[in-house]
Amino acid sequence: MSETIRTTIAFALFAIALALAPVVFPSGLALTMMSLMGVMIIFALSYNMLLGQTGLLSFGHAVYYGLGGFCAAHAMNYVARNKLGVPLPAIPIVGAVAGLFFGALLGAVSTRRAGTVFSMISLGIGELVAAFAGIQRSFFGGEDGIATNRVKLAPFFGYKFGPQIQVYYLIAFWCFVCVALMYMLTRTPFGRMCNAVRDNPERAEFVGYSTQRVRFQAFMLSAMFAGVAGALAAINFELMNSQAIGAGTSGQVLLMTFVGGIGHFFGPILGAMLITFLQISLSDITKAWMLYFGLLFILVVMFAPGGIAGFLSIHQPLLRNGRIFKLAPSYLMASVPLVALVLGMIALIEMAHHMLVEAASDGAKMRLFGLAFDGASPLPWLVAAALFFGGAFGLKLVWPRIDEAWAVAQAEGKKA
Amino acid sequence: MRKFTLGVCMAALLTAGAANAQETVKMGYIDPLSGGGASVGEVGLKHYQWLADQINAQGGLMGKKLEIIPLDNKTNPQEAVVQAQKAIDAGARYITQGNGSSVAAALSDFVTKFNDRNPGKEVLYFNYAAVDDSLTNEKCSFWHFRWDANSSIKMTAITNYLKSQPNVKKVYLINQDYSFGQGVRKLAAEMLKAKRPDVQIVGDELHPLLKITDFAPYIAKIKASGADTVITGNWGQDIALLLKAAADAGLQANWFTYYAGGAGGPTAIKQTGLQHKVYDIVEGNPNTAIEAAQKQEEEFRAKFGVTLWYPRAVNEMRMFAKAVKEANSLDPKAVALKLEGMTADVFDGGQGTMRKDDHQFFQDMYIRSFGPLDPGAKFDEEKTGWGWKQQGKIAAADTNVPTTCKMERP
Amino acid sequence: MLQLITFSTLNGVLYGMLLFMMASGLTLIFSMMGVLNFAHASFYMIGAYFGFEISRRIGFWPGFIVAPLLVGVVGALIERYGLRRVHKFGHVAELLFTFGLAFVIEELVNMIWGKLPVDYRVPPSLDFVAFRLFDTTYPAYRMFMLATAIAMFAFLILVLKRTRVGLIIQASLTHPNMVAMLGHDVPTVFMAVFGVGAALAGLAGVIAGPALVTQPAMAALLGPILFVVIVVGGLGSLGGAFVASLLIGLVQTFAVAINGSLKDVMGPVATTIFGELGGVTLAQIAPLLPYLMLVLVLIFKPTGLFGNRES
Amino acid sequence: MSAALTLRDVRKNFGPTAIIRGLELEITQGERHAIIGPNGAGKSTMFHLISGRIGVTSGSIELKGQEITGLAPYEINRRGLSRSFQVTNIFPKLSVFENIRCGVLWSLGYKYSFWRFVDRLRDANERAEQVLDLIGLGARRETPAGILTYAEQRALEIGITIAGGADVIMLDEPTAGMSNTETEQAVALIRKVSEGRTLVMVEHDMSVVFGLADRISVLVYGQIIATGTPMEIRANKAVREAYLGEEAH
Repeated sequence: MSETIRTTIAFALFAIALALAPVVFPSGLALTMMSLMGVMIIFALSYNMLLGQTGLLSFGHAVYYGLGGFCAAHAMNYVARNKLGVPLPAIPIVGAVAGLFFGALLGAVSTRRAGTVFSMISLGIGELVAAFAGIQRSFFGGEDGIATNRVKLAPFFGYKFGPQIQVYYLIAFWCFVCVALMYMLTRTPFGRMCNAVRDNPERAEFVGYSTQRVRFQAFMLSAMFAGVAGALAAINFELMNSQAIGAGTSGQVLLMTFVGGIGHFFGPILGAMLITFLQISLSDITKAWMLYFGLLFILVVMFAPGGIAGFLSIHQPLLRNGRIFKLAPSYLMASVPLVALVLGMIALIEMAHHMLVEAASDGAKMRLFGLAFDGASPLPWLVAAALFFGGAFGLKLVWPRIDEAWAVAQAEGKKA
Repeated sequence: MRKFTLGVCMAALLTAGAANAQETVKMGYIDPLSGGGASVGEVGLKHYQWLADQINAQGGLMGKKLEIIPLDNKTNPQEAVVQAQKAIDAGARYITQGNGSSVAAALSDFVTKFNDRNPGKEVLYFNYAAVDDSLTNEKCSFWHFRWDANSSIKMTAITNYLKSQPNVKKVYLINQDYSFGQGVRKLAAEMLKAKRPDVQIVGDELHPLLKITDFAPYIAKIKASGADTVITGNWGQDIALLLKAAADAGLQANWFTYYAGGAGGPTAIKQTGLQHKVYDIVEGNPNTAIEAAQKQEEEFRAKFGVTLWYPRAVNEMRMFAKAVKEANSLDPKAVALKLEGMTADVFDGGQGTMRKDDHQFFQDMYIRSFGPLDPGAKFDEEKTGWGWKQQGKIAAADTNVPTTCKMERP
Repeated sequence: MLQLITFSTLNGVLYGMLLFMMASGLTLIFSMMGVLNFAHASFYMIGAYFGFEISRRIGFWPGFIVAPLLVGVVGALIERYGLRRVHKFGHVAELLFTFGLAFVIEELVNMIWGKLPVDYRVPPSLDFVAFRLFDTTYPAYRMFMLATAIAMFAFLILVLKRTRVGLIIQASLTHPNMVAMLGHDVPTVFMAVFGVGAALAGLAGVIAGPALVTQPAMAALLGPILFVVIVVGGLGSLGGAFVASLLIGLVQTFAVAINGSLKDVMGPVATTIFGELGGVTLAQIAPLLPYLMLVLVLIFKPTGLFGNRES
Repeated sequence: MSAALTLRDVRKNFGPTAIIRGLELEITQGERHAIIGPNGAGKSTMFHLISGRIGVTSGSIELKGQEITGLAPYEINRRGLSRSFQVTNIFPKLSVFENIRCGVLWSLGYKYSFWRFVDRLRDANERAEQVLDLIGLGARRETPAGILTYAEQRALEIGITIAGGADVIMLDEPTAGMSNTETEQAVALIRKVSEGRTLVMVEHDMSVVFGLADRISVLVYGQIIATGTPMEIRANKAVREAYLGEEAH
C-alpha cells in the first residue's frame, strides 16, 4: 500500500510543479522552453517504452512524432477552415490516432524481429519516410512544412490559446496525462511482459507469450504517445516541417532518453528537460556547443551508463535512511579536482575553438570566464592544461575513496 | 567567449521576465551559427556587426546604439521560432535572417501571428537572402521585407542575358529536388520558352538535396544530351561537387548559376579550371562597383579576411536607418510604413526601390563570370587569384516581375 | 547510349568498391566484436583529411601510405581507451558510444579544418585523361581509385584464405564466440581488428578525398549507406558485403541515368493512383533505393542476402 | 490411462547430420518420466523439439492427443506444456516475485492486457505467492533474479516452469552443478511440484533418476533403445552395455 501512496504523492508533486512553473519562471523564453520540455518529456518517455522497457533500439522514432504532428497540423487547418466546433485541447487526440495508425502499419513489418534486425529496419524506414516527406509535397508541404494557426480554432471556455502561457498549460495538462498513462502502463500485465521480453525473449515465449505480439503492442502504444508529442509540437510551433521527421530528431530522442537514464521510469523526463535546456541555451554561450553535446553523450556512456537517473538512484536508499551525509566529505573532496577538470576542459575547447575558427578574423584576443587574454600566448594554454590534467590526476587519486564511501554507505543502508 | 556573459544574462532573464529598459536598439540575427550552414551564417553575422558599428559611429538610431544579437537557428524552422522568441525576450523589435527559405517562411509566419496577438509590441522581419518567390507572393506579409532579388527576378535577369547570346542552343537544367530548385527549373523553362523559343531544353534534372557525393553519373547524362549551357540553382556542396565532376569529365559547357559565388564555390571553380565558364547572377560586383563601394569592400576584406558577400545587407541597414530617421520613431510599424515604396541609393551604384505591393526590393542586377583577374581588377575571391568579371547588367526596370501578393495591412 | 552505359558501369563499380573498402572493415568489426560502429564513416573522413594534410606538406604518395596507418592508430587508441571500457555495459552502450564519437569527430574536423571543403588535389602524376569514349573523358585518377580498391580486395582475400589470422577471422565471422575459445588474447585481437577496420576506411578516404570533395559532411553522407551494405549483404558475410556494395553502387548510378517515372510507364493513370509519387523519376529517388532494399531484404530474409546470423 | 505426450518417428537433421533418428515415445499422464543417455545422445534436442524451440525435420508430436508439431513455443505452452532449461533461463533484471508472476499471467487469462494493474490481480498474486513458498524463495521476494545464487536460480527456474499450472512439466537437468545437499533439496522440490502432473525430465544424476522416476527411457544416438520402470532398465542388458555399464565404473 505504501508504494501506491508514494506514487500518488509523486504525481501530485509533479502536477503542482507543472502548475507552478510559470509562476517561478514567467519570462516568454522560459515559457517557450518549458512548453518544449513538456513535449519532449512525452516523446522521450514514449521512446523509453521501446528502449528501456522492451529492449528495442529504434533509429526512426521521429517518424511517429512527425506524422502525429503533420496530421495534427492538417486537422487544425481543416477544423479552422470548416469552422468545426473542435477546440484546440482536443487536437492531440488526432496525433494519438495518427501515431497509433502508423505505428500499427509500420510496426507490423518492423517488430517481427528484435535486436539488430529491428534497429536496422527502423533506420531504413526512418530514412524512407523522411525522403518520402520530400516527395509528397501536398501532405508534408515541402521544406516550408505545414503552417497552422491555433487561434483560429473554436475557443475553449473563452481561451483562444494565443498567448504562450495558455499553450503551456495545455501542454502541461497533456504531459501530465501522458506521463501518468505511461507510468500506469508499466504496472500492467502487458508492461511486465515488456520487461520480460526485454530480459529474456526466449523464456517469455515459454511462459505463453508471443514476443512478437508484445513488441508490436509496445511499438503501437509508443508510437501513439509519440504522436501526441508531435501534435503538441505542432500546436506549440504552429508549424510542422520535414526536419521533425528525420534522423536528427530520432537521434535527439535517443540522446535525451539515454542521458536521462533508460533503467528508471523518470530518467527520460530528466533527460528531456536537460537536453532541451542545453539545446536552447548552450548555443548562446559557446559556438562549440555541438562538441559539448557529443562529449556529454560519450562521457555518460562511459562513466554513467545508467544516465542521470541511474546515478541518482544509487543515493536513494541512503537518502531514505539519512546516511547520505556520510558521502558529503568524499564528494567535497572529489569536487575540487572535478571542477578543475571540467574548467580545464572547457578552457581548452574554447581556446582551441577561438584560435582555430575565430582568430583569423577577430584576432587572438579573447575572453573566457570574464578574463581577457591573448589566445596566442602560451600561458593560458599552460594554465588550462594544468587544470585539466591536474584535475584528471586528482580525480584518479580520490576515486578509491569515493568508491569506498559508496560501498560503506550502501552496506550500512542494507543493514538498516 | 564574449557571449558567456550573454548566456548568464539569459539565465537571469528566465526568472526576471522580459527586459524593460531599452537603452539600445536590438536586432536579432537568426541564422545558422553551428553545423554545416555556419560557414555562411558566420560571415553574414560579420556583415551585420560591421554595419551596426557604422551606424553607431554616425550617432546610432535616434541617438541609441544598435546592437546585433546573434542567435543560432541550426537551419531548423522550429528552432528559428524559438530563437525569435528569445530575441523578442531580450527586447529586440527587429529581426533579420537570410539562409533558408523554409526558415524565412517560418519566421515571416511567426512574426505575422505574433504581431496579430500582441498589438503594440510588433516585430519587424528583414530578409536578406531567402529568395523563394512565395514570400512576396502568396505568403507575403506586411511585416516582412526582402532585399535580395527573388528567384523570378534572378531568372528574368539570366534569361534576358541569354537573349543576347545566340550561341546558346541546347540548355540543360539541373536542380536540387526541393521547392527552391523546382521553382528555378519551372521559371527557367517558362522564361526560355518566351524569350528564346529557338533554344532546346535537352535535359531537366532534379536530384536529392545535399545527398549526392558523386555527380559523375549526372555529368555523363549532361554530356550525352549534347548541352552547351547548364542552368542550375544549386548551392553549397551541390554546386561545388557538380562543377568538380564536370571538370573531371571534361564537360565544356557554360554554367549559369544562382550561387556559384557562395562559400567554397570560387575555390571549387578554380580547382576545376573552368575559366569564365561559370556565371552567377548578383546585385553587385566588387570589381566594377562605384568607388565608395570598392573602398568599403577593401575595408571589410582587410578587417575580416572575407569578401563582402551581401551588398544587399548594406542596402537593408542603410534603408533601415533612413526609415527610422524619416519616421522619427523606432516603432516597427512606423518604420515599416516608411520603408514601403522607399527609393534609396544602392551599394554598388544606382538606385533601388522597395515595392509597396509585396515588400520586394528592386535594383540593377549583374551577370558575372569567374576566371583569372583582368588587369586593373582589384578583387579576387577566396585567395584563388581569380575573380569575378562583369558580363552583363540588367536594369531594375527590366526585372519588374508581377506579384500576386494581397497584403493585409494593419 | 553506349557511352552512358559504359560510364555508368565504371562509376557504379567504382562507387561500389569504395563502399566495400569501408564495409569490409565495418563487417569485420561487427562480426568479431558485435559493435555496430556508427563512427566508421568518420574514419573515412579522417583519412581524407589526414591525406590532405600530408599531401600538401610532403606530397600525395607519402599520404597514401601514412594516412591510413595513422587512422588505424587513432582507431586502435579509441578502442583501447574508449570502447573497451564500455564493452562491459553491453552492445547498446557500445553502439551509443560510437554514435557520440561520430558526432565529436565531425565537430573536431569542423573546428580544425573549417566547414568549407579543403583543397585536396589529385596528384599531378595522375592528373590526365585515362581514355576517351566518343567525346567523354574518363580521368586517370578514377582508374587509380578502382585499381587501389581491387588491389585491396585481392589482398583481403589472400589474407583471409591463406593465413592463420585469416582463418581465425573467418571462424569468428560465423561463430562469434569461437575466438575467445581459441585462447587468443581477445582484447588485443579486438584492438587490432578495430584498428585495421579504421585503417581500411582511412585508405578509402585518402583516395576518395581528391575525387569527391573533402568536407566535414562527407562522413554523415556515407554513414547510413554502410549499414545498408553490411545488413543487405548479410551480417558477418564478407562476400555478401562485396556483392551488396557493388549492387548498391550500380543501382544508384544506373537509377540516376534513367529518367523514367511511373507516369512514363503507366501513363497518366499513375498520378491518379499514386498522386505525386507517380510523377517522380527514378533519378530523383536514386539515393532512397538502398533503404528500400534494406527494408525489403530484412522483411523477407532477416539474415541478409548471404548471411546466416541475425545479430 | 491416456498419453500425455506421444512422439511418432520424430527426426531432426542439422544439415547432413541426423541428430534425432526416429523417436518413438509415449508418456502416460501423471507419470514421472526420466530421459537418460550419454552426452550428445540428443536429450536436449529432443526437449527443444517437443517444446517447439526448434522445428522437427519429420514426424509428429502430440500433446494430450492434440497435434502440436510445428507450433510456436508460446502456443505449445498455452496448450499445457511448460519446460525449464539446462542453462538457467530467467528474467535477470526482474525481482524473484515478478519472475514467478510472469509465469502465472497467461494461464489466468490476463494475456496482453494493458488496462488493469498487475498489483491488483489478486488471483495472480496469490498464485505467485504460493509458488514462491513452494520453491522456498519467499525471503528473496524482492531480489533481482540476476543476483541470486546458482541453486536459487535453479529453484526459480523450476518455479517459473510450474507457475502457469501446466500439466506437462519438462525439466532439463534440474540438479546439474549442484552440491549434494542442494540436490537433495531440489529432488524434494521436484517431487512436491510434480504431484498430480506429468513430469518429463532429463537428468544425469542416477540417484536422482532412480529415486524420482516412475519410468525411464534411454536415449542413445538419437534413438530410444529402451523404456521401462527403473527395475526393468537396471536389468536391461542393452542399456547396461550401451550406457549404464560405463556409468557404473
